[in-house]
Amino acid sequence: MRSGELREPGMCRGWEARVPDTPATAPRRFLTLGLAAFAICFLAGCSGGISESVSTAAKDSSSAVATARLALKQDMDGKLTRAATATTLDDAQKEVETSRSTVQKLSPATPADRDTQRQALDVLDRCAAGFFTARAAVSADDGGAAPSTADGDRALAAAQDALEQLSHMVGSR
Amino acid sequence: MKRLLGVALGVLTAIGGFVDIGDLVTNAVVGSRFGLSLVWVVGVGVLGICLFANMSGRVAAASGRATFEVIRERLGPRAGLANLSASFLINLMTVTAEIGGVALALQLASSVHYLLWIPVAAVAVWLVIWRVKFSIMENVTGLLGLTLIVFAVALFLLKPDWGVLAGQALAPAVPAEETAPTYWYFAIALFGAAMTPYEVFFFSSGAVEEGWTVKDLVQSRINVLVGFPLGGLLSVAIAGCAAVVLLPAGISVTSLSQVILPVAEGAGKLGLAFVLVGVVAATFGAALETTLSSGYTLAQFFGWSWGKFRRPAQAARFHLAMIICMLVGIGVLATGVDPVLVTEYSVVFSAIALPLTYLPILIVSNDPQYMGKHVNGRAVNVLAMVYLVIILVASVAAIPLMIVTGAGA
Amino acid sequence: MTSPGLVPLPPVPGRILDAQLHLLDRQVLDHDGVPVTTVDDLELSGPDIGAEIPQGTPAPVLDALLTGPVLGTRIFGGRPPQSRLIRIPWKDVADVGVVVRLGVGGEGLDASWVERWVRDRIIARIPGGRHDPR
Amino acid sequence: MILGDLLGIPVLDSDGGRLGKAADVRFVLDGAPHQLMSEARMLGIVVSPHSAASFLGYERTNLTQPWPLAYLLQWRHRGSFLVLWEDIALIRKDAVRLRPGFTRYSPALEDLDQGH
Repeated sequence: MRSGELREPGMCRGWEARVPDTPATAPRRFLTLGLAAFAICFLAGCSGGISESVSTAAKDSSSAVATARLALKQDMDGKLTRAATATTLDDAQKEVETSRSTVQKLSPATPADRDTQRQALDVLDRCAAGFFTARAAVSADDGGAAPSTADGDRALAAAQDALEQLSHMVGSR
Repeated sequence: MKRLLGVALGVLTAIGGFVDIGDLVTNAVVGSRFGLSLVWVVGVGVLGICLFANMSGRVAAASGRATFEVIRERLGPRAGLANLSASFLINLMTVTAEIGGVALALQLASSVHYLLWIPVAAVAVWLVIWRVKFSIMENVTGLLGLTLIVFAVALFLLKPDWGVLAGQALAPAVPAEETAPTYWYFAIALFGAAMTPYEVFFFSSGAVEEGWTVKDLVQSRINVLVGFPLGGLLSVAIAGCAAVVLLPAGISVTSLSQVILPVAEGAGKLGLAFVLVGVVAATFGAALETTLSSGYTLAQFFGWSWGKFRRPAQAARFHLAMIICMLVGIGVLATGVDPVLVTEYSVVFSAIALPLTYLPILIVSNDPQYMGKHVNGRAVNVLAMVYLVIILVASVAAIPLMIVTGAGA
Repeated sequence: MTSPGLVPLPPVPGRILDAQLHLLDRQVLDHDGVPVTTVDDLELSGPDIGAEIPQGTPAPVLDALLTGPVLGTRIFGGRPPQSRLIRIPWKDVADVGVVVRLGVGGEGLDASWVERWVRDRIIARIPGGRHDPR
Repeated sequence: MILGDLLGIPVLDSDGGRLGKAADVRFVLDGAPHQLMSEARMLGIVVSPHSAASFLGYERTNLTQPWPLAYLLQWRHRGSFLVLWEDIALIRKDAVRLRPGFTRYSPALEDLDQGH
């Protein structure tokens, strides 16, 4: 997700703002430095293939899913309040969504890349589904038709396995 | 006896006030990705902030001049303005991060979305700045911030393999999943988190607020030399908790909720309660300090009347500037930008801007015109020059490393 | 740090002040110790720019400390019109040390009009604006 | 005249040869006594051949700490000298011209500081 943010050219503007380090530099130097920073940002945004982006997304998502599972386990052990569990799940879910939208925005050139993207989206959808179950379990009162926390944990465990396979697949290419 | 109490209070608030959102987030991120292999940087940073705070406190006590008055006098208006712009923008970034941090912590306690907490947090910060006496503000937030000791308690309760932790700390190495540039990028971030310039603006202006004279120097030295290293230990405990719980689980920290999970793991709901109080107090205290610092820097550069010891009407532009800064901070947060991300950038930019404030203070603390007989001793100067080199290297290396590593991604 | 080849300055009867070193950018406090502004520039009684100075012309003296828009032009270049200069007459200066102290109150000075405006229009109107925090 | 007009502009000898830049203006408090402080009379201009910027105030004092920073900053102002008002022929917008046969005085402050 952080890598996604960096590709916004806007992030690079900060680098111009800090140049006043060297007060004596002429305005033209500032401009050159700024342009160079922009160019590098731009290049950084363009470089990196599909599999690299997918593997970053898989890594970020798997960290998020692991967080959610840890929170659910603590919740079941009575170590975490509902409010904290819910917030942690929301944060983790947001991270997965960010990864998903990064992958979705990729424009694959080859059929193999298109395939990778589709598989990644599948897996990330499963993560999202897992989060949905977990979140429902946490926000529901006890009883009723809502899924239990353990259900949520199982769904997330399955998502975690899928993510691992995805990382393997992308890594082996 | 009363004097002893004063010293104890000073030390305790220095510990509790040491940690802010930058330390919380950066230490947890580093712990979750690098274990304790970067803990040496905390040591370097703490020694540096002791040195720097000691010098700027001494300048303030001996000459009655706070940091930014000195910067303007020594650098002249042009370089001074460049310095002001950089320092002020980074400070504003830190204000934003701290207010966001308060809101995030309140969300963890209540599950009400943090965006709804932001106006509440900002108004509370403003009310304290508007009404509350300086010393009360400092002592209350500092003492409540002490509840962050729960990170150390949780670390013990987690019963980690101390040998492994010590091994990581004493024989630092780049973990297999991370690259050397990332390692050094986070080294700089950690350094910037420990040595944020606002701490120095605040420390020296606070000395003027509280009317320090050279007689108070001993007390201030104890506060700094005992309080900051103990605060640094808190930072290490935060990193340690993340290293024990999050690193093995494959979690790399990107949100505040992940920072507190290890405490819940080790110390349960009670620990959670403590850590939430601590995080709110620490970020709230830091929000006060950074907001005041933004007022201090502007007022001192332009020569306005400033200080919380005056009625707001007697320091009108100072108070107006702070109100505007807070509104800007709220505006930035209202765009939905992730406060944790703002924090991660703010600590690195702090490291980049550090020479701008460090150098003038180093020079003035050697100038008998300001200092009388309280100029730096030889040992302090040797150490200060070593740190000048470290600070310059970190400042110069930060941007290239940020580009190469994609900001540590 | 006297370099060889330079004539040592003969003793002068009064205290020496170097503009950059001792005056410019210093904080100005009024007689109660309240900050008023900074010394953004200085005004001299002469000489006229571009006019030959005849031998034996008495040296110019410091007329006033300047503040206000002159800071902007000192940083970015240019020159504010004479009417926009905000002056603190040198005769109001009581002492020059690490700060410049005035012998008069800051309240009536031109240099503090922005402060007064912000106070009267904004800060004093917010409840508690005149509350003493101590 | 305001001081900002004078600081940083080139200083020339009577033939138009460049000597350096006006780094500072020195005053002496020996004029007519006012109620509070005496009148400040312009004594002369400090000319620096290398750098016009008064940077951190090292150029006219014997400060030697912190080593080696102090030396570095003093070195930037090597060769500075003081010319008295009596030796100034003309102050233009873009330059100061000195009279023929002007004297280079030492700019050091230490020996003459009769301050408080």
